Amino acid sequence: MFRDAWLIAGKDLRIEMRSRVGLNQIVPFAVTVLVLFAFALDTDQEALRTYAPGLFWVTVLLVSLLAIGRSFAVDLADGAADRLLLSGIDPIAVFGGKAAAIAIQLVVLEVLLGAGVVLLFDVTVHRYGLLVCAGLAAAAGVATAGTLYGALVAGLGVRETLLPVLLLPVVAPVLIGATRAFQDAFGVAGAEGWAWLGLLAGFAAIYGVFGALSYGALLEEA
Amino acid sequence: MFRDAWLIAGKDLRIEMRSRVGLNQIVPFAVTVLVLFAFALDTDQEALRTYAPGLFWVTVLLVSLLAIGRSFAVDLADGAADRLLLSGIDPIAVFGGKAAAIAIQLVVLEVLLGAGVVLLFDVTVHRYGLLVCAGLAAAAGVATAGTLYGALVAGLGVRETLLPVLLLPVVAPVLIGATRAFQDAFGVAGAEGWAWLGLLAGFAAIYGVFGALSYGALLEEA
Amino acid sequence: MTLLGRFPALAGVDLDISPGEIVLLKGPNGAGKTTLLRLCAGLCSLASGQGWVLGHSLNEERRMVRRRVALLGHRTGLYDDLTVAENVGFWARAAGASRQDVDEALERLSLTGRLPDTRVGRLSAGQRRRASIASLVVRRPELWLLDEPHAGLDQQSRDTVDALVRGAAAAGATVVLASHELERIQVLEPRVVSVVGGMVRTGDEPAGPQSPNTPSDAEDDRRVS
Amino acid sequence: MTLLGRFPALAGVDLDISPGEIVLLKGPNGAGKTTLLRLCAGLCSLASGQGWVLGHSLNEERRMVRRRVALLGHRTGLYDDLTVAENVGFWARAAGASRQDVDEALERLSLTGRLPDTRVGRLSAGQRRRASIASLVVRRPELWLLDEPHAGLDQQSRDTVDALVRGAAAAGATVVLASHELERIQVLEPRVVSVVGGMVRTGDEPAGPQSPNTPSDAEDDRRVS
Amino acid sequence: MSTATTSSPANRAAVPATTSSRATRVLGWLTLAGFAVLVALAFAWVPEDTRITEQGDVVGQFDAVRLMFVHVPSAILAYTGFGLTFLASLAYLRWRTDWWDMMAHSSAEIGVVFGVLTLVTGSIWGRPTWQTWWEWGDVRLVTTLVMVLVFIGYLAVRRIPADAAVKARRSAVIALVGAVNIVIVNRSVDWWENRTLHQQSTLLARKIRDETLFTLSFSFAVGMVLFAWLLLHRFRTAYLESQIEELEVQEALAERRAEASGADHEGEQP
Ligand code: HEM
Ligand SMILES: Nc1ncnc2c1ncn2[C@@H]1O[C@H](COP(=O)(O)OP(=O)(O)OP(=O)(O)O)[C@@H](O)[C@H]1O
Ligand SMILES: Nc1ncnc2c1ncn2[C@@H]1O[C@H](COP(=O)(O)OP(=O)(O)OP(=O)(O)O)[C@@H](O)[C@H]1O
Ligand SMILES: [Mg+2]
Ligand SMILES: [Mg+2]
Repeated sequence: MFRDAWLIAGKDLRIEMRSRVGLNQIVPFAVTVLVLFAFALDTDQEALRTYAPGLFWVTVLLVSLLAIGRSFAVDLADGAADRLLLSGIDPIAVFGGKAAAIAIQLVVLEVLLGAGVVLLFDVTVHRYGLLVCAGLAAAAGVATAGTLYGALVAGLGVRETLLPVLLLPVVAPVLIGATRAFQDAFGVAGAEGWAWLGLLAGFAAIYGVFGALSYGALLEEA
Repeated sequence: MFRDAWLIAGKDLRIEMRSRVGLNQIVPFAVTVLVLFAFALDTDQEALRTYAPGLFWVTVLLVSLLAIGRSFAVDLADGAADRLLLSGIDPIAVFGGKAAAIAIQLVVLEVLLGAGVVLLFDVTVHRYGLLVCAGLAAAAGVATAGTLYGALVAGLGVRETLLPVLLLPVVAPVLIGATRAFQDAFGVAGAEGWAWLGLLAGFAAIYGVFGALSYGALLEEA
Repeated sequence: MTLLGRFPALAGVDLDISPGEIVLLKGPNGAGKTTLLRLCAGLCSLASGQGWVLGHSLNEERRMVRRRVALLGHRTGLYDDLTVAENVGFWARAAGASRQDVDEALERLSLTGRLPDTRVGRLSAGQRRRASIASLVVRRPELWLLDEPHAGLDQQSRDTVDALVRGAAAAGATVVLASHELERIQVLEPRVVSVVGGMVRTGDEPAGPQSPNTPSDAEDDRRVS
Repeated sequence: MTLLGRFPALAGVDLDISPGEIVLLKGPNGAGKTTLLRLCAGLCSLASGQGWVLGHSLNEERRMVRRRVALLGHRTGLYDDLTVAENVGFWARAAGASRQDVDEALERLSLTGRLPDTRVGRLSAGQRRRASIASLVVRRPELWLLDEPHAGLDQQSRDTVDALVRGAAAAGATVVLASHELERIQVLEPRVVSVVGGMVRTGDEPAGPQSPNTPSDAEDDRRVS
Repeated sequence: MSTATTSSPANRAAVPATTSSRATRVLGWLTLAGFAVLVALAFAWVPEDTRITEQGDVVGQFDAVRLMFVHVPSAILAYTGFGLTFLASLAYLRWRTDWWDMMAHSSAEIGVVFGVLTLVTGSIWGRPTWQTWWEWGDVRLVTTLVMVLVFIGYLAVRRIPADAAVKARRSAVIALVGAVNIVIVNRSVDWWENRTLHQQSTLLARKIRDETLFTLSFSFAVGMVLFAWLLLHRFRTAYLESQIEELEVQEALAERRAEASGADHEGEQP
């Protein structure tokens, strides 16, 4: 099963790399969004530093919507989704593979965007351990919930707005938790970072288990 | 030529309506994004009111990316783009039609999102005229620049990320101008709203003319 | 009876196919051939009635059916951004086939030279379809469901497909194919089944006077091999 | 000679077609038939050499060419979310055709009953292709470029297409079609042109011993009607 | 209502032309009567909320407190609707019958209506008492909004034209996830005590006057009757819709069969 999950994840990642989205587009995209926020917040340096964690995570969430959408679009483009059903691969492996591929993309994005935030918004990192753990846990949470909801809307013939509508309210706890953890790590507010990290980890675990279990029922098309 | 432009716009709008995105999804989407921002800014009521104009326009820009992407995706999905080339419709009409359809969608979004901002972020409108004019001019600017850049990246086989990377820096002036105009209209900062409105109108005019003129050269594929 | 978005694609099907048979589904556009094949693959659900494929119920054990069939549909099931070899390799590994099977399949569909390393998105229509067939060959299924297998293929590949079908049938697998190229298919000497308006008429009475056996919903059931 | 992503799809073409002719392009998968048709429609550019279609240069006046041809490609050029009637109507209005032309075209390709009001995304493969043909018929072009026009069509629609081709040729239009169904096409008595490996060999010497006239790149130029 | 599960042709004659029946008429009148009594109680019997502070100032919510009798039952009915959706979705995933699917859909719709009513009455109430329509820092408010949004998303999925079985299954999974929000909303005031202006559970703490408590309980009862009345109607509408669909399918099926026999007479080409 792990072999199958890895097969799926490898396929998704390879397609992503082929389409050259990677470094030469995601990074400028993320940076552009940050700059937009800077404009939107009226380039008030103090405000930017205070809100850096929140803006960082909003950006990550918005990019994750793209990644999730793409992950399912490539399967649907020319009937590969049907073949996956026919391949006999355990749905749990499909779920795990797709979630892993999305999580890896998100982690890469977080690293690059994080560097951007540190440089552009002039924040300093106080707690590296917390930062790294929160980043990983949040990526896992968004990826698992996102894979579940991506599959929910895949192939319904509806547009890109439905995924945000369904997913964003659900991952709101991740946004809050990760923002608080980062505030603590950046030292901009005295939040209890490690407690919020617990929330993030719990979220990822719950969605991981629930997604894996319900994925079969979801995929059992028509 | 107006007939042709209207034909294209009508087709694009009809496809959008068919996909049932409309009220079912745009409204919850807009509210969801606002909620997200509220979380990201740490639920600080005062900050939200101050930054409402900026957040509003960042959201509009991000949604416009979706709308632009879709506008070209439906043409590329099964070779309709080639047929448009072969149809002999004047490229200026194609440009005008696509831009009009996108602008109309943006205006609908602005109205709904604006209502959400007023209700949820508790802002009060001081200058309705400015608000309406700025909203229209900004929609026109984003739609014209967006159509131009959408055509630039269409069919390049690259993913959804290239459009943001190219377009967002270009429409940054719209973001700034519209934000300032709204700040004035909301009375949160004493910006010279009408001057910024001039910028917005100028931007729309320039991109409208430039887009219409260069569209033919862009489309003359291969 | 299968409902696709409220439209009954199949109205009454009563069909029994034994192992090793080659069955041709023929009928006008929109008759329901593709839907019937997808149904047999476990990709559609029955709105009423019952069906069995390879001994499994289509109502309850679709997952068992799915892993034992191979379906060549109108769409190719390939990833545009991966090369031919990567695509076939992916589906081979998903089916537990070996690297050697992949090479064999590519060879068999004459996907040689620079083709294995070409991205599928850059293939010509016929090459793409051949790549799709290659990615099915590696599965060694017990039931082949081929939807217009010759469409877009050149003369040589058509012969390859014919050989493939004959070989599969000889090895005991069942082949059900839908096609409009009736002249072409004749060389396979299939049993002909007409599909019209979502109803199946078995070819036992070929083009002769009709028997009035419009099966009612309650009865419609089907069994394959 | 056309370059597609650094791959020279056409290596040497020397072909002259007169008005009212029916020309069949045949050749193996990947030979370059589709590319040649797209070239004639003004959708690809020549990397070297020259070409004229309907009296317009392919190097300079592609826009003039485009509006006078109709190309049926592998892809249907239809919008999934619009109905058949809306799609055909859209392309008809884009080409300046009347509502009556639309009805006629739909009738001609037997897109009747509930089909005109069905979304294209819900059609069967052959119905979809028929809708695509209908949306071309309304254009009344001077040059028809048909890429595998029979693929996926049922017997009746095949005859319709044949009638269409014959009618167009009789009315003085030129028809160039690519196909692998050689038996089927024979009834149209086309002039046969072989395309192999991006090179065109005119069918004046049919299947006989080959003349060694592989045209050099420098010379390749082509003229259609 | 249990006969609604079967859709065989024999039952079709029994399909009612309306969604009302004796039961719903009784419920409807009960609701109206109850509502009239509630209004009377709320305005005539329950005193306005005033307290006199040690300094002698008169504080309190005055008449605004009467909003409680709409606000609180609305919230409870929203919970009821979403909770029922959760149960019906579970049942659907277990038994896969249309009945449970329609039940989930109907109750979710009613839940959203009352959820929105909660938000609206809460905001109106907040204006005089908290001097703001909305407060982002308040977890109860925000979690309520998120809960309602999740179920609005649920309804958006239900509105998509797609295969009925696929849609039913997918929305069931959404409902399972969404129902977690009920617990979060309910517990939010206790989990984040310091982050809310909103009332904590006052009912159980018995901190309110008897008149108020009685009227509030009465409003719950009226609300429940109203809920049952709405649910019956909505469910029957769903059922009738499914019957129309079924009829359309039968019609299409007949057409399809005619197509088949029609083609036979013409005789197919070889
Ligand atoms: C938009 C604003 C508001 C929202 C979204 C809201 C939401 C809710 C919800 C969901 C409940 C049910 C809680 C539960 O029992 O689990 C509730 C109960 C209640 N609300 Fe509000 N509310 C709002 C504003 C207000 C205001 C302004 C007041 C009065 C000052 C108020 C007073 C109460 C009271 C007294 C209860 C009953 C508490 C209990 O016993 O549980 N609410 N509200
Ligand atoms: N997704 C769908 N939703 C609704 N109806 C559909 C859908 N797909 C197909 N249909 C309808 O079902 C019927 C059968 O379609 P099917 O694809 O099985 O036909 P077919 O026999 O394969 O035709 P062809 O020879 O053209 O491939 C058609 O009338 C078609 O319109
Ligand atoms: N977008 C592309 N980029 C690069 N190469 C391409 C592209 N499209 C086609 N080719 C190559 O050009 C050659 C000619 O392709 P073309 O589609 O013209 O062949 P064809 O004769 O129509 O084949 P078929 O019978 O399979 O339709 C093929 O070798 C193909 O791999
Ligand atoms: Mg078919
Ligand atoms: Mg081709």
